[in-house]
Amino acid sequence: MAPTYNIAMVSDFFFPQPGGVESHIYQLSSKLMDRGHKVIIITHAYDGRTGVRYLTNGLKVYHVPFLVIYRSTTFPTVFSFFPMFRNIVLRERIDIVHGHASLSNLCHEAILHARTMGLRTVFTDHSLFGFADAASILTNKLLKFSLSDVDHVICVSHTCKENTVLRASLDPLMVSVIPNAVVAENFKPYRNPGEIPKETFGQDPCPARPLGPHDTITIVVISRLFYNKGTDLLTAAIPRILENHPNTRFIIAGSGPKAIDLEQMIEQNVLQDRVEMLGPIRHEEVRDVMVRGHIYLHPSLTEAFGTVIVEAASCGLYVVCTQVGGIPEVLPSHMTVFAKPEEDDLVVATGKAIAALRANKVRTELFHEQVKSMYSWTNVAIRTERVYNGISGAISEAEFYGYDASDPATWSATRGRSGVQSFALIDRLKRYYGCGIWAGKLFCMCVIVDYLIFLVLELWFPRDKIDICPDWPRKTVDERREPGVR
Amino acid sequence: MQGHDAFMRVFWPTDLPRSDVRGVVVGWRNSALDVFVLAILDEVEPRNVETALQIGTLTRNAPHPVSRIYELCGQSSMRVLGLANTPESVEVDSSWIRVTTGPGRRVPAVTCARASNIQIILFERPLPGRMQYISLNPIALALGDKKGSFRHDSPESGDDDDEKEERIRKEKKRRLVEKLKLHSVFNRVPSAKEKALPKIVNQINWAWELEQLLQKNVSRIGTRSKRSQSVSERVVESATIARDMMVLWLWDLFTFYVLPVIQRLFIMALMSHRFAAELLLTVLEWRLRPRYAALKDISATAQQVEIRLQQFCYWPMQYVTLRLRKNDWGSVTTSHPDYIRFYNSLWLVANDVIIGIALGSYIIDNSTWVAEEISDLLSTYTVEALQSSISWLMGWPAGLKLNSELALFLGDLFLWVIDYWSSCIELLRPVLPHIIWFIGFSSFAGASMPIALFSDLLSVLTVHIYSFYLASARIYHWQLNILISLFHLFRGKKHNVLRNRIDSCDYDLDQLLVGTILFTLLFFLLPTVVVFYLNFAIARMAIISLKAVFDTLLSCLNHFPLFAIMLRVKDPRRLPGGIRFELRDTQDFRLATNNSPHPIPSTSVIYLKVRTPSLPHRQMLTIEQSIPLNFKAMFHQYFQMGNRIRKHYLSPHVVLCLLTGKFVPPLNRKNLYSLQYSMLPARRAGVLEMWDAVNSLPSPKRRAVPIVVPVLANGKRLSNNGGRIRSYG
Amino acid sequence: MAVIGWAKSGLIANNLDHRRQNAHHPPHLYIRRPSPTTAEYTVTTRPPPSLTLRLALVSLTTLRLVLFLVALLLLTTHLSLLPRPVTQHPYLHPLLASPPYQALVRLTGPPLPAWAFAAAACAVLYVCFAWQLHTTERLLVLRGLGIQTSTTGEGVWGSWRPATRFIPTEKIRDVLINEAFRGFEVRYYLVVLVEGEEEVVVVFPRLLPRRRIVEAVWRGVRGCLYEQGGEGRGEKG
Amino acid sequence: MAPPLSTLSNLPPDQVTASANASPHHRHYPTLVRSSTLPTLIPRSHRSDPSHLSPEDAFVSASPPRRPGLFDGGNGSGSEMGTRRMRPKDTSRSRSRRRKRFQKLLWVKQSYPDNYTDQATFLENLQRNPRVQPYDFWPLVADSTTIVQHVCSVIIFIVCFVGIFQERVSPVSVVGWGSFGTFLGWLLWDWWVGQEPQGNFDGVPRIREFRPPRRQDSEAGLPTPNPGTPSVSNTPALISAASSSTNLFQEHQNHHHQQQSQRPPLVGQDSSNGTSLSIPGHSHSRSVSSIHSVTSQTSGGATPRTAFGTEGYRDGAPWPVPPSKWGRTQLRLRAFKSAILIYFTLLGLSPILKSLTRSTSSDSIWAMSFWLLAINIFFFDYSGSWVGVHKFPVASLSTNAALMASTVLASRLPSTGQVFSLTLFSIEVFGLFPVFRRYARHRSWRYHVVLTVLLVMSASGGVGMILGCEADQWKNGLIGTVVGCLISALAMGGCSWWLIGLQKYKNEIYGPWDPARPIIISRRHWDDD
Repeated sequence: MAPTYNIAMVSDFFFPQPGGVESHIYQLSSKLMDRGHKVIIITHAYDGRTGVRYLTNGLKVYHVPFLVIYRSTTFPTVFSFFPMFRNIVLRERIDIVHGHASLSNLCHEAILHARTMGLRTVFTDHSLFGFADAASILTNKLLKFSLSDVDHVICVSHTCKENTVLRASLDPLMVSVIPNAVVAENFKPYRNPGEIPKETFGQDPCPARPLGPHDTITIVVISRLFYNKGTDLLTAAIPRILENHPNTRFIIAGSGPKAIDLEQMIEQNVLQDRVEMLGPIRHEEVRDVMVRGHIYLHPSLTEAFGTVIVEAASCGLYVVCTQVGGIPEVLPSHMTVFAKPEEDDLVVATGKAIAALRANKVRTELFHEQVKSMYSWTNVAIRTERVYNGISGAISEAEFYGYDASDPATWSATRGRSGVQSFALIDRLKRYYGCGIWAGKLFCMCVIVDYLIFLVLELWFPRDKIDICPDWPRKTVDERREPGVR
Repeated sequence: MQGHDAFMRVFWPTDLPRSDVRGVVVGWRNSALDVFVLAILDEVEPRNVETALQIGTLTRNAPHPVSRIYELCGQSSMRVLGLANTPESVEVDSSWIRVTTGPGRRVPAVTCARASNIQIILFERPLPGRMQYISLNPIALALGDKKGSFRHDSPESGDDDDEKEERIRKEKKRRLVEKLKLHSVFNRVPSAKEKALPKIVNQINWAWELEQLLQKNVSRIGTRSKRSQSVSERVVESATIARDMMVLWLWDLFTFYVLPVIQRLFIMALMSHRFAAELLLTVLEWRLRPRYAALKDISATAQQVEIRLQQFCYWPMQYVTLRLRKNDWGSVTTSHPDYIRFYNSLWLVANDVIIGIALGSYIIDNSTWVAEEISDLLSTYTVEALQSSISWLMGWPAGLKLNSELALFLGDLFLWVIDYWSSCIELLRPVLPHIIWFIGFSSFAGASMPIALFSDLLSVLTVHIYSFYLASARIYHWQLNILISLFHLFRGKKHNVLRNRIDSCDYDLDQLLVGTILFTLLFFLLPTVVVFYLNFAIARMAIISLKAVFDTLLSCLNHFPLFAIMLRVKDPRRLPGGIRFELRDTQDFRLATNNSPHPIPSTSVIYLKVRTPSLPHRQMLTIEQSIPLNFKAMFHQYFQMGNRIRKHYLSPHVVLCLLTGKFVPPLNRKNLYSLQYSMLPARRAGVLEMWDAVNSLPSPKRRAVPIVVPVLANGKRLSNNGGRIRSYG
Repeated sequence: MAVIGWAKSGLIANNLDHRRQNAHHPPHLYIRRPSPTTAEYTVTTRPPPSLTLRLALVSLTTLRLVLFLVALLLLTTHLSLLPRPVTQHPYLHPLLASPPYQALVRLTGPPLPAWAFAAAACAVLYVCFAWQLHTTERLLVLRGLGIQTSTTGEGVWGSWRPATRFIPTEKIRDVLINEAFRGFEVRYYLVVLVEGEEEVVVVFPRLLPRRRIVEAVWRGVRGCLYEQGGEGRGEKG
Repeated sequence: MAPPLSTLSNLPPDQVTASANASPHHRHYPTLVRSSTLPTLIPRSHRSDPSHLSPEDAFVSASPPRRPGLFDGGNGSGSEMGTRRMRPKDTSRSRSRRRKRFQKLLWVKQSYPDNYTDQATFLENLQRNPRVQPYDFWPLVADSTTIVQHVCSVIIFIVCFVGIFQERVSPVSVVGWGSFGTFLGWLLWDWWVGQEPQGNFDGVPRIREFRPPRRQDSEAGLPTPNPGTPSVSNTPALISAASSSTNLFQEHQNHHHQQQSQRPPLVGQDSSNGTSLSIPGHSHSRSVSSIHSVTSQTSGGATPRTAFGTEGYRDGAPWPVPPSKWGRTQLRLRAFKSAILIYFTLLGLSPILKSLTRSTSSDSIWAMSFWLLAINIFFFDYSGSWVGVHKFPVASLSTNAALMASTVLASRLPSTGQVFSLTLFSIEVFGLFPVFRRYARHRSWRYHVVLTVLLVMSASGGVGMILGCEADQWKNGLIGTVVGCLISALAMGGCSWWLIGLQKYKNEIYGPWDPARPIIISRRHWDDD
């Protein structure tokens, strides 16, 4: 039977804060637990969420008390997380540490400490970064630091993979592409008339299919209204779209600093009756909003994966999106109309989409099944499990990396080779040393200090003083639950 | 019920007279195997006792209605629980207990046919005559009826924000607790034994009185050998009865003719006083608008007067309730806290007046000297010190780079005002001795009065500092704002009011020029204003802290839990702070079961500790009693007030106000004094209610007999019983 | 062990007092159980009685006694409380006249003010009198009555009179084991959820014993507290 | 293999930021990538297309400086990895999935393992240095003249202050000459404005200005109506000049002001857009704060400005184009009004100013004014954009700093008259003169050069006089003039050479992950947050 692991998902971003990374972690963990692994989640303390929690499916969450500085990322102290992390890892008998989200300091620290403690580490990158401005340069340095000694990296799209490979100068072979997924059951299209639509969202909840030539076409936009979500494009494009196409209307959900611009736009050219702004909505309401529309407009400027367009397609919406980042890889061409991130092109693309819908050329009612067949979390979990097997040597390197490790000697010190990736301090130092002329030495110093701290901790809080906590009953893969607890 | 739990619980009073004669154990049977022993009636037949309990012979001529006992103890009747010191040969009902006790043994040996294991809970009976009692949760010294009342009737003021955030925190906590409720692993129905605890507490409180009653009436049941009284005894008895009659007759005369008159007069005086109080209170509480501050919020004296008046209005009501207590069983413990509160406030006022007389006489005797001192203090600290500091600021102090012109201007301005003020003080100086004399005289109404007057005097005599503080704060604040906006202009930005953020904006050339020059100007003038502002702010802070000291003093005088502390010293059992148990070491039941051939019921003896220092026992010596009502609970409100003051004055908000020159509001009197009101009800009783209450007071005529006689009788009977038992022993 | 619910961690994390757990001796668990309906769990840092321990205790007590007396004597002499006949007493006099004592007197003499010395002496007296060596925490379970926790702290301020808290049974919502962050580690501890109270009651708050002890106590409490001795009852339904 | 790694893995931040300002619009057009602009130092990888990066680049780029010892191993890996990278295909082939070729899509069920790296498609649309213009020497020099002008005017101001402070020069003469010059300048300006043909009253300068962004727009496939052909001629010079200036300027910038790094990762920005940076927009919510322009030159908050500009000339000026007569009288009136206002304000304030900093020690004042003037020089808006006469293109921060410096300096002067005159003079120098300079440069190149030469000479002469003793100040002045001219010439040439030399270190990686820069035409306003 397949080996099962004790996995610790580490990230700054987790519930109660909503977001893509959060739901990714949650879904992945629960699916992994279904496959018989033990998963815990380590994140920082949110307001009103401190200490140790169990989610209802037995997922254990450690909300580590930490200082939060900006948009719920903790303060980057390189070592301060180590004692607590070690305690948790030991008492939970973790053997794989899986960090998420390259903006989360908690995750980077955890990866560093985990390597120091001799654990396997995986990192999942959810976001794209340019090489242009100083902020992303700092981020890239940090990323390179923590990824210099990681066992494997998972990216959510090929673009994301290229980006990560370049940023952290990794070996492409140790970067896997495992996309996000959606819970297709939560995003069913509006089909059965028996369903009572939520009246909270406006007047006509049920879009009529097939469309007549003069039916109103509703265009839905759901995104946080930030600059890099392309809200400026949206603000510029909406009036032109509306004036080109008489009976169309917009539904915009989400909030952010750019909301004021949108409102000003609505007021400037009087569009209150054709643009409906719902403000912030919860994630479980997203579907109810989506099924009211025919077209989903996604004007984002950068996007690693773009889960929301998959959700929209799963709801049976025809997707108009900008051709940036990983978006072109996500959906087949018959579900989407691509536009360049320019106002004119966006308007043109939307026009095309509307025309196609009016001509009933798009079989949107088939989208749901197709999307369900494309993306499922179980599939993601299986592929992630393969990565775990690979790094922990359960499957041979030849199978995992597609080559036979001819002589481990040459590879022992190079970047991520599973099985033979040695935890010896000197090899790790070699890996870190190459991160740059000055950065390399700095990183080496950090690693050495980390190792010393590790030794001190071993003396100070000896392992036998730490209580091993009992496991939640593991599910066997054939879904037969053991009764009771212990 | 009997089937599954075979464990029995026996509550046993430790101070039950121990004799080894055969007896019948009488008490409450809370549930089948949960018995509460009240008394052991010696030398009686169980079935007689049973019948007597049924027909109520044993509770004959009780001083108060018997039904009350049953309703409070939650049982329909007392039962025979078992036999004491009876040989095994006598067969008894299976649910009865066999007790073997005696003078020698501390802990009675209890066995029961139905119980496999027995819990004996020994307890010490509180004496109701001395108002001792036990309760599950500590006695509340403060009046509990107004948690929220002070929030909403206090006018919204500057320091409501910390109140608000406190409330928010509470709210969060409450929600967390709600979530906690959601988590219930399984909700089990408490068994009869577990639900019985409050009843049992009552029964313990009643134990003493009931035992007295039973023992008094035990003679009515045919005891075995009732020997007749000797002649001498009969003579003595008749004599005592005759004397009692005499006393009674005189007492009746007195109550019938003299007392009503006195009562009438007293009530009249009371009511008139009440009217006056009502008038004054309305004056004190009158506010121009509901938002505005009333007189009592402004001046400490008014506050003090109001508190006193409130107390005066409240006392009769309290007294009435306490009087009503008299015609009920002594074991009804509901009114004990009222009693303590009532006498506490009386004591406090008395104390206050005593100290006040001393203080007042002192002040009056050398009022001139005090006046001198005060005027000196005034001139030195509120005039000269200020002048010197200002003149110090006028020539560049401490190497600060002040602008001399501005400093001169400001300094001259303030100095001029101070001179004017000092002339006013001079005007006031001759009047001062009279004021002092008046203050001293007022202190015959209690030492708190002069203190309040002093604090008011302080705030009146330092009004100039207050105004200086206001003025300089205004200037400073205004300049700071201008500087900030000009700095935005300097950076070529402006504060966008619509979006509440900093936008970039392009100014015209002339705007830029003027703005920049003004910016430079104000920037270089800032330090001068700052030092002046700081000077006055510090003075203001000093005065505020002084007033805070006065207020603390006042609240000490008004709310010191004097009576409680004295009770604590005198008789700790009157201040119950909860109960605690203590496991007496008996043999471990496993050993007991395996080494004894026939399984005796494994017994565990538990002492229910109600703050008794006695219970003479070696193991007990190691365990001292926990403080009945610990001092922390007594002074809880002081800690509360301290927290409030600290949170208001040492909060970052205040520091921010100081730095940005906003006005620092003094602590709202209502909040500060809520401590002192905690002795008073949220709303005082109206005049009519009081009238009804006072008249509803029962005339002591008929009551007098049962009050006086039975106590005597009880006492005698008690000694008799004891003696008799011993004679049999 | 499944008795860890949703909302409690927040409460506990605030609740746990972060006083230093005395590490010099790991806490033991003693169980007194005279009848199946009553049990007392004692967790103490006092090591199991042995000869050496007894000797150490005896010597310590004598040392304390000596210190106490010396401080008392010094105090009395400095404040000259002793009446003359007492000082001239044949037993006491040689001691008072003995050179070491005189040296002590001179040492604590005039250079340091009288009040300071008095304060120091009082402090010494108090310490000698009230110093606690061990922390002992008890949990008394009475079926049908309730649970009573009691704590005897170590050190000077840990009052040697146990602070007790009695919780009647029908007030007890649940007894369970919880985890929380404490300093740099995650600890298990036993809590009693009390009906209608904000704070949960932490059992053994000072020396939070290890999971082994806590679990034993938890099972014992469950078995002893409720009538149908519920071993399996506490598990998450 | 070594260099690409060095360029890839450790770029100094300033170079990347410097290279980062490039307009996005070439992204979809790899043909436009000028491989010629690739620094020669970067060797071609074995790929034919230099702008593509092979997986080896990504991988090996990390190794050499990291382990000089194992470098050979890493190097061997480079070759050996090509074979290895084929292996997954072999294995898959053995699993007989050969017919399905790898697609770079997520929704298809790939027949390859997740960590398979396809050589054909991996990093296929990565580009290096897509948009780098080579700078040529003379335009750079020509453009550095603006800076020289400004520095010289600052020096002149300082000279005047020193003169007044040491009572060598009478303040009245200084302010008199200054005002006279200003008046002349104003007359000239007025005349020019009158001369300006009605048609391109707004248009011509705009067309010149917005030539570069519009070209890019058109390349970016954006419909550009009404291409202003007439002015194409002198565009490149202007662009390169402006760009070089901004770039040279960034060389200063990056050392001094790190607020660039605080900028959010917005779109990069081609330096030629810098020319359009400082156009003030309409009266509402548009900014000309030069701190913005500078930082946004690197972090490129300015694209919309271009967009705005194009829009500005496309659908007519948002503000009403004033007919010349009326506009000119109105302008005159405004000029008079502000002049009067400023005059009397100064008159009123100068007594207070006189005693303002008496208590402050002199050296702190000197230091303060030095820093303020430095701020003025560094934050000055050198991009000689032209908005039309109706608007003074003032850069708030630098102007304010200069004015504050002058106020502080003036407050050291003993008499009110001196204070007043110095402040007034500073206003003329820092407030009005830059406008005149800019306009002159915009008018014709000759005026510009003449003005530069004059300024340099007078500044250096003044410095010479001040430094020298009273007696033979004219000789000192002469010497100073000569030396100053030499120094300035050397500086201009040297800096230009330096900048051109720096160009070859420029290396910008560009790929689909970079946030796209939205091209928004009908933007009402722009605010970057």
